[in-house]
Amino acid sequence: MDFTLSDDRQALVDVLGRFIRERYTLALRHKASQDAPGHDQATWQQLAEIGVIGALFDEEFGGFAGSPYDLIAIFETLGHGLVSEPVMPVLMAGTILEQARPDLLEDIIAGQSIVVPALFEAGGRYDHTIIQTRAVNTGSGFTLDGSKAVVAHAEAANALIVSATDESGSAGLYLVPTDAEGVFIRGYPGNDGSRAAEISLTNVALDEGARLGDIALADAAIAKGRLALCAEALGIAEWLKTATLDYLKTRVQFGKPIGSNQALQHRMVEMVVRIEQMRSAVINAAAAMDGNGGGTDTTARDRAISAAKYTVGNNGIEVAEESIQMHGGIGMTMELDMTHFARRAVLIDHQLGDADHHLASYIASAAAA
Amino acid sequence: MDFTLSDDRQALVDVLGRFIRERYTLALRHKASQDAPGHDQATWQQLAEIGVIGALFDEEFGGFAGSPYDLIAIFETLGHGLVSEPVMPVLMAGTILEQARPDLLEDIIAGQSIVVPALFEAGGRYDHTIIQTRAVNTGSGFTLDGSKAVVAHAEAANALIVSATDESGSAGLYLVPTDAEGVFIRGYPGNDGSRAAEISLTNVALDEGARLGDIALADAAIAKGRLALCAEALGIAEWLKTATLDYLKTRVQFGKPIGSNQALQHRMVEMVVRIEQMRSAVINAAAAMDGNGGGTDTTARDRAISAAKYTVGNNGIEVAEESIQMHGGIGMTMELDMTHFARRAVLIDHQLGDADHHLASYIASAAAA
Amino acid sequence: MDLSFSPEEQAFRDEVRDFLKSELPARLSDKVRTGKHLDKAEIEEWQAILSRKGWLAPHWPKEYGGQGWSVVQRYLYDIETSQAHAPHVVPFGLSMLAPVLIAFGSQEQKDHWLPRMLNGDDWWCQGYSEPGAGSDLANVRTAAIRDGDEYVVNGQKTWTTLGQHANMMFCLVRTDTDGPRQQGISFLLVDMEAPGVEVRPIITLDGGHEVNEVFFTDVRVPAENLVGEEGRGWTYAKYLLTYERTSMAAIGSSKAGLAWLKSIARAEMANGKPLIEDALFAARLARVEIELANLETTTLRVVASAAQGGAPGAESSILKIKGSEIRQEISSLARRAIGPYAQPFPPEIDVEGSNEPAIGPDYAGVITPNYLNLRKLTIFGGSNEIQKNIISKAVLGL
Amino acid sequence: MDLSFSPEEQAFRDEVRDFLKSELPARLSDKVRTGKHLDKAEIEEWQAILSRKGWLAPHWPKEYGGQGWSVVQRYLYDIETSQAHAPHVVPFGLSMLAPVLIAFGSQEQKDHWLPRMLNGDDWWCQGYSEPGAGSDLANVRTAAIRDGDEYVVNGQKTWTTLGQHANMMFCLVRTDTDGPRQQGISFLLVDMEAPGVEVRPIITLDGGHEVNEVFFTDVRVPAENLVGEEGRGWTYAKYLLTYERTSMAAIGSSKAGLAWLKSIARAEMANGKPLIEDALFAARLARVEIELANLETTTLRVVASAAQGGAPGAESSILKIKGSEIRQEISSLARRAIGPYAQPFPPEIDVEGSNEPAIGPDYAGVITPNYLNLRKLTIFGGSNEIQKNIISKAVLGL
Repeated sequence: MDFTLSDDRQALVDVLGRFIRERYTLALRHKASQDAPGHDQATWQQLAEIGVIGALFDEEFGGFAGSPYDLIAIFETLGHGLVSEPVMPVLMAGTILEQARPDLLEDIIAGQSIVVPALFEAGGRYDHTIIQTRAVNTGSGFTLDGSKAVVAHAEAANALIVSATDESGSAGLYLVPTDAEGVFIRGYPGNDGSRAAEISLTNVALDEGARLGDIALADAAIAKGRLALCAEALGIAEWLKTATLDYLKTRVQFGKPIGSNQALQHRMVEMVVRIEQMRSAVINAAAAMDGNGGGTDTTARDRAISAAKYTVGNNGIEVAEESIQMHGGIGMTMELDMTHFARRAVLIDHQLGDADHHLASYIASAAAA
Repeated sequence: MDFTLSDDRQALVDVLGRFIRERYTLALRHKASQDAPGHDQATWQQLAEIGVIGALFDEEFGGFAGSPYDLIAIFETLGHGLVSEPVMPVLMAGTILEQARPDLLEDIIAGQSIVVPALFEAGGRYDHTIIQTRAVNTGSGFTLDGSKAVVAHAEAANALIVSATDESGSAGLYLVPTDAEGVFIRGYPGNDGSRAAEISLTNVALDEGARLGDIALADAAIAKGRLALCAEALGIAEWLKTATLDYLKTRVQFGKPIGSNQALQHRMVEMVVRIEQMRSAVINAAAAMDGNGGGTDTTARDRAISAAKYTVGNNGIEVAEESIQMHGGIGMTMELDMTHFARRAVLIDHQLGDADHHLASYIASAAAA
Repeated sequence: MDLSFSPEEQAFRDEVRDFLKSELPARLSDKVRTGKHLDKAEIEEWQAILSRKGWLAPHWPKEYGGQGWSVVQRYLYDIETSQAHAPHVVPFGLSMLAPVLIAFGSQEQKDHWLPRMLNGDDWWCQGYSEPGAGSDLANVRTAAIRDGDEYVVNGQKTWTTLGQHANMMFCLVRTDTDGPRQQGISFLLVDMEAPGVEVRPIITLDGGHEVNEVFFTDVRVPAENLVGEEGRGWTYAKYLLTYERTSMAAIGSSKAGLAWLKSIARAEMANGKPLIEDALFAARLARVEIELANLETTTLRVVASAAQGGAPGAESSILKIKGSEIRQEISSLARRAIGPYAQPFPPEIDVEGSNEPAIGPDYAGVITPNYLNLRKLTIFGGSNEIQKNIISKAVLGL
Repeated sequence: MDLSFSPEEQAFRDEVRDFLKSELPARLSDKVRTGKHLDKAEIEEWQAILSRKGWLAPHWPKEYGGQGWSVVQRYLYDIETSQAHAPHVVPFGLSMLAPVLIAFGSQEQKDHWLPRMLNGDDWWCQGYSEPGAGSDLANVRTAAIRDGDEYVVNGQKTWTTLGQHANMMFCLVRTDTDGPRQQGISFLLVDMEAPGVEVRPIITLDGGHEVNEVFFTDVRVPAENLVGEEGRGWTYAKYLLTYERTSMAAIGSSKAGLAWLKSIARAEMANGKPLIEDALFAARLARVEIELANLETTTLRVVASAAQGGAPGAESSILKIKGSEIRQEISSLARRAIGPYAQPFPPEIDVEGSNEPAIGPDYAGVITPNYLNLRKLTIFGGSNEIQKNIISKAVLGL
C-alpha cells in the first residue's frame, strides 16, 4: 500500500506545476476564452513539449504513461492551475483512437493535431446513447446529419469524433474533419470561462475510413474523461481551500481576522474534511480503473467512477459556495482569481454527468450487482 | 389574519399548562409506562375535568371545541409537558365514533371510557389500507382474526377500533371490547417512554352492531391524529430549545459558558429557525384542515398535513439530536428531563408516517394535482 | 386564529391584480419571468406607470404622498407584483432614503426630495459599504471635511448597486475621527454628477454589471445636504436597517422562481421521462416548496405581529436567513435542471441587445448567471453570519 | 501509487480470517452482528481465546508479549474482526493504560501489570472525566493527598465505561492545587475493591447500563501505584489521547453495520416493494456507502503515512469526525428502516436474559437503542466540536 507518486510521475507533476505557476496566467485564460480557438496555442505547444499529452497515453501508442494514476496526478495539477486547454477532450478522443486509429496519436502527442469527442446531444442530457444524428452509408463512404451539444474545445479541433446511428439502427463513431463541408461550429464562452460549441452537421460527406467503430468504443473514453474531471475538480478544490484559508487569516473585520470566528473555523474544517473525502474518492476511482485495465468487467470501474463523480460534484460545489460565502462581497467579483476557480468548480459538475446522475448510476449498478 | 388564540382557547391552554406544571411530573410518566394501563389514571380524570377531552370534539357531539386550531393549541401544550396520556388515540377513535356511534362520546368526554384505534399491521408499515385481519359475517355478527401492530395505549382502552377485510374484500372498522374473548394485548414500554401494544385477535366474536362502517371513516381520524402529533412535536421542540438554550448559558467549560462558542450560537440559531418553520407548518396544516372541514376535497388537507408531518419529523429529529449534542455527556443520560423529550421527539416521527413517508405522499399528491 | 384575509384586504388584493393585469406590459413581465435583466429605460417605464397610479411609494404616510398602506397591504402587494413578474422598483430612494428623510430630514429636504422621488426625477443609490467596511459598517473612512458652506468628500464606496444609473447618492461619511468609531459618522446626500465623482463598474461572477465602485476626489457637497445632525449618521443608518425587513423573506420572488423552475423541470427530460418525475429531483423540489410554504406563514406571522404594533426586530433576521437560502436553493435546482446547458454563457449578456438565437433551450441562458448572481443573497444586506450573530445576541441572549 | 496490500500483508489477512473462522464462536458473533449486548462472561470468553492465540495485545512491542504488528497489520486486523462480528476487546487496559505504562511506568509496574493484562487477570476502567471536567479535562478535581506511603483519594469520576465490571481503574487525580490547572495532575492506579470506592450506574438514553459514576471517599492507594512522576499526569494523558487514533474511523464497525442495514432494507417492505428499492431510501443508503468507501481510503492514507513514520496527528480528528457521522447515519437509517417498530423497547434490555419472543421483526428490537446509544460517538472521545477546534488550530492555523 503506497499512496505516493512514483519518481517519474512526481517529476512530471513538478514540471507541469512549475510551468503553470511561471507561465500560465488567468489573464491568458480569460483572453483565450473570448474567441476561437478558445485556448492558448502556445500553452498547448508547451504542454506537448513537457510531455503532458504523451503522459495521457501508453507507450504502445507513442505515449509514456497513461495509467489512471498518471491521469489523476496530471489533472489535479491542471485543476490547481485552472488550465483551460483541451487536455480532457484529447484524452477522450485519443482513448478512442488508440483502438481505432492509433496512427493518429503521434501528431496528437506532438501537439500538432487536436481531436475532440462530440458525443452528446441536446435531448440526451448526460446520456450519450441517445443519438438523433444519422449516418447514411453511401457505398463509398457516409453522410452525417444532426447536431451535437456543448462540445468542449470544438473550435480548437481539426477533427471531431461524432456519434451517429446508421440505417440499421447501429450506433457508431465517425471521424469528422472540422473543415469538412456542412460542419458548422458555433463557439461560445462558458460560464466557467472555458470554451465550448454547438455543432451542426448538414449532409457532411465522409470517406469510407471515417467510421471508427461501434459506440461501445466510447465507454472507456468517457470513463477516463470522468476520472480526469474528478481529479481536476480536486485540484480546484485544493486551490480554493488554500485561498479561502488565506483570506480568513488576513481579512480583518471588527478588529480581528475573520478566521477568528469559530463558526467560520468549523465550516472551514468541514471544507477540509470534504476535500479529503474527494481525494479518496478520486483515488478509489483510479484504483478501480487500474484493476480493470485489461478486463472486460467494467461494472466495478464504472461504480467507483460514479461514486467519485458524485462525491466530487457534491463536495466541489459546496467548497465553491463556501469559498464565495467566506470571502464575502469581494467573492462576488470577477476581479478575484478565486471567483474563476469557484465558477469552474460548479460548472465542472455539468460535464459528463452531474452528482445526481452519478448517484443514480451508482444505485442502479449496486442494484444490478 | 390573526395568529392569536381566541380567549376561550387561551383560557383552556392556560389551565392545561398550569395543570401540567403543577401536577404532571416526569416521575409520574416513567412510573406509568412500566406496566398496564400505561398512563396515569388520575391524570386522565383531571384532563377530562378541565375539559381537554371535550375540547377535542364539536358541540354537536357533546364537546365544546374541536376545530383544528383547538387541536394544535392543546397538543402543543401536551407536548410541552411531555404528557403521555391517550389523548391522541382518543381523538382518533372519537373522530370515527362521531360518524358511527356518537352515543359513545359522552362517556369518552367524561373520561369514563377510553377507545383507541388499532389500524396498522406489521406488514403494512405506515399504510393502513394493507389489512390482513379478516372479518367473517356470521349472520348474527362477525368474527375477527388477525393482529395489529404498535397500538398506542391499547392497554388503557376498554375498546379498540379495528380494521378488517370481509369475505367480499371490503375493508371496514369494527368496535372490539378489549375484554372480548380472543383479544390478546401484549403491552410494552416504548423507546420514548410511552406505552403501546401488539394485539392479536383469535376468533373474536362480535355482535351485529360492531361494524362501524367503511375503512374510509378512518381518513379524517388519521388526518387529525397526524395534526395532533405535529403539534405535540412542536411543543416538544420548543421545550428542547428552551432547555438547551438554558444549558448553553449556564454550563461552563474552559472558564466560560459554552454558549459563548460562536459555532454553537449559530447552530442554536439554526434550531430556532427550524422551530419557527415547524410552527408555520403546523399552522398551515390546521388552516388546510379548517378549510376542508365540511367539504369532500381532502387533497389540499392531506398535502398540507404531509408537508407538516415531513417538516416536523425532519426538524424535530434535528432539534432532538442537536439538543443532545449541545448538552454533551449529560445529554446521554436518562436522569436529565431533556433526554426524555429528545427520545419522544425522535420516536414521534415513527407514528402515522415518518418524514420520508410524508414527503413521498406530498410528491404523489402534487403530481396528481 | 384566523388565517384568511379580511374582505377589505381581499378587495385590495383584487384591485392590485386588476391593475397588474391591465397596466403591466407583457414585454416587461416576460423578461422578469425568464430571468432577463431590465435596462434603465424599462425600469423607468414601469416606475412611471406606478407613479401615475400613485403606487410608487405606497408605504409612505399619506401626508407625503404615499397611500399609508398597512403592513398586510404591503405584503399582499409584494406577493402580487412578484407573482405577476412585475419589475422591482429601485428601492434606494423610495424605501431606504425616504424613511430617513421623513424621520430625520429638514422640512426643506422633505419638500425638495420627496416629490422628486414620487415623480421619478432622481435615481438614488446607496453609499454605505467601503472596502474594509462591509459587514463592519462602523469602519467607514470616507472623509467629509467641513469647508465653509460645503463638505469636501474624499474616499471610496463600493457595492453601489445600479450606481451607474444614479444621479444622487445618500452615503455615510466620516466627519470626525475622534471618539468611538460609531460616532463621527454623518449622513450626506451627494450629487453623482459633481466634479470628482467617478463610478467604476464591478463585474460580478455572473458576468453582469449591477454594482460599482464610487470614488470621491475633493467632491464638494453643499452643507444643506447633511441629513439630521452631524455625527449621528450611524443612528440614522441603523434606523434604516431595521425598517421594513419582512420583504427580506422574498416570498414573492421565490414563488415566481419556483413556478418557473417547475415549468423547466416539466420540459427537461431525464432517463426517458420529464425531470419533474425523477424521484430525487422531485424530492428536492418538494422540500424547497414545503420550506417556502412554511416561510410564507412565518413571514405572515411577523407581518401580523407588526400589524398589531409589534415591531419586527430580530425576527426579520430569521426571514432573511431562510428566505435567502430558499431562493438560492431554487436557483441551484434550476441550474441542475438544465444539465449540460448550464455551461454556455448567454449571448445577450455578452453583447447588449444581441439578437442571436438562444443556445440550447430558450430558458437556459440566464439560469447559471442567475444562480451565480444570487450567491449575493447570503452575503449582502448583512451576511447570514451577521444575521445569526444578531439573533444569537438579541433573541437568544447568548 | 499502489493501493494493493503486499503478499505478506495478504497472507496475514488470510491468517486472521482463518483464525476467526475456526475460533470465533457463532454464538458470540451472532449477538454482535445483530446489535445485542454481550455480558461480562461473553467478553471474557472471547478475550481468553485471543489470549491463547497471543492476539489480545498484538499491537504491543514484542518484548512485552505483543506481536509488534505494523499499523497496516493492525488496520487489517481491525477490519477483519469487525466484519466477522467479533466482540470488541475492552480497550482500557490493553490499549489505553498499557502504552502509558510502557512509556512512563516503572519496571516493577510493567512487570506486574502487563502480564496480568495479557492473561486477562484484571478488568481495567478509565477514570478521566468528572462532572465539570469532560471536554475540559484540565479541570480534574478529584484530590489525592499524600499520607506516608499512601495517597488518600476523594472525589468523583463519571462516564466510567464498564466500570461495573472493573477491579482496577487508572485515573487522573489532583495532587497539587497551585499553579496552572494542567500541572498538579497525577496518574494513579486505583483498586476498585478498596474501601471507599462506590460505583453507581448511569442509565443512558438507550436504556442501557454501560457507563457509571465512581465515588471515592478516603480511598487509600499505595504510593507505588503512582505512574511516572507526580504532577505529570496531564502529559501522560495527552500521550494516550494522541496514541493510535486511526481506529476512530471505525471503518470495520461501519461496514458491518451497513451490511446489516442493507439486509434489513431488503426485508422491509414499503409501498409494495422492498425498502431498498425505494428511490429516496436507496439514495441515502448509497450516499453513506460512498462516504464510507471514501473514508476507508482516507483512513488508509493516514495509516500508510503512519507506516512510513509520519505520526497521525490532527488528521485523526478528521477520521473521528467523519467516522462518527457515518456510524450515526447508518444507525439513523436502520431506525428509519424499521418504521413503526422503532418504538417498542426490547424486552431483552428490560429483563436480562429474557426469553420473550421479539416484538415485530427479530432484528428490530435493538435498533432504536443502538441509534440512541450511538449519539455518544460525536460527544465522547473528544466531542466533534473539540475535534474541529483541534483541526482549526493544528492543521489550519486559525
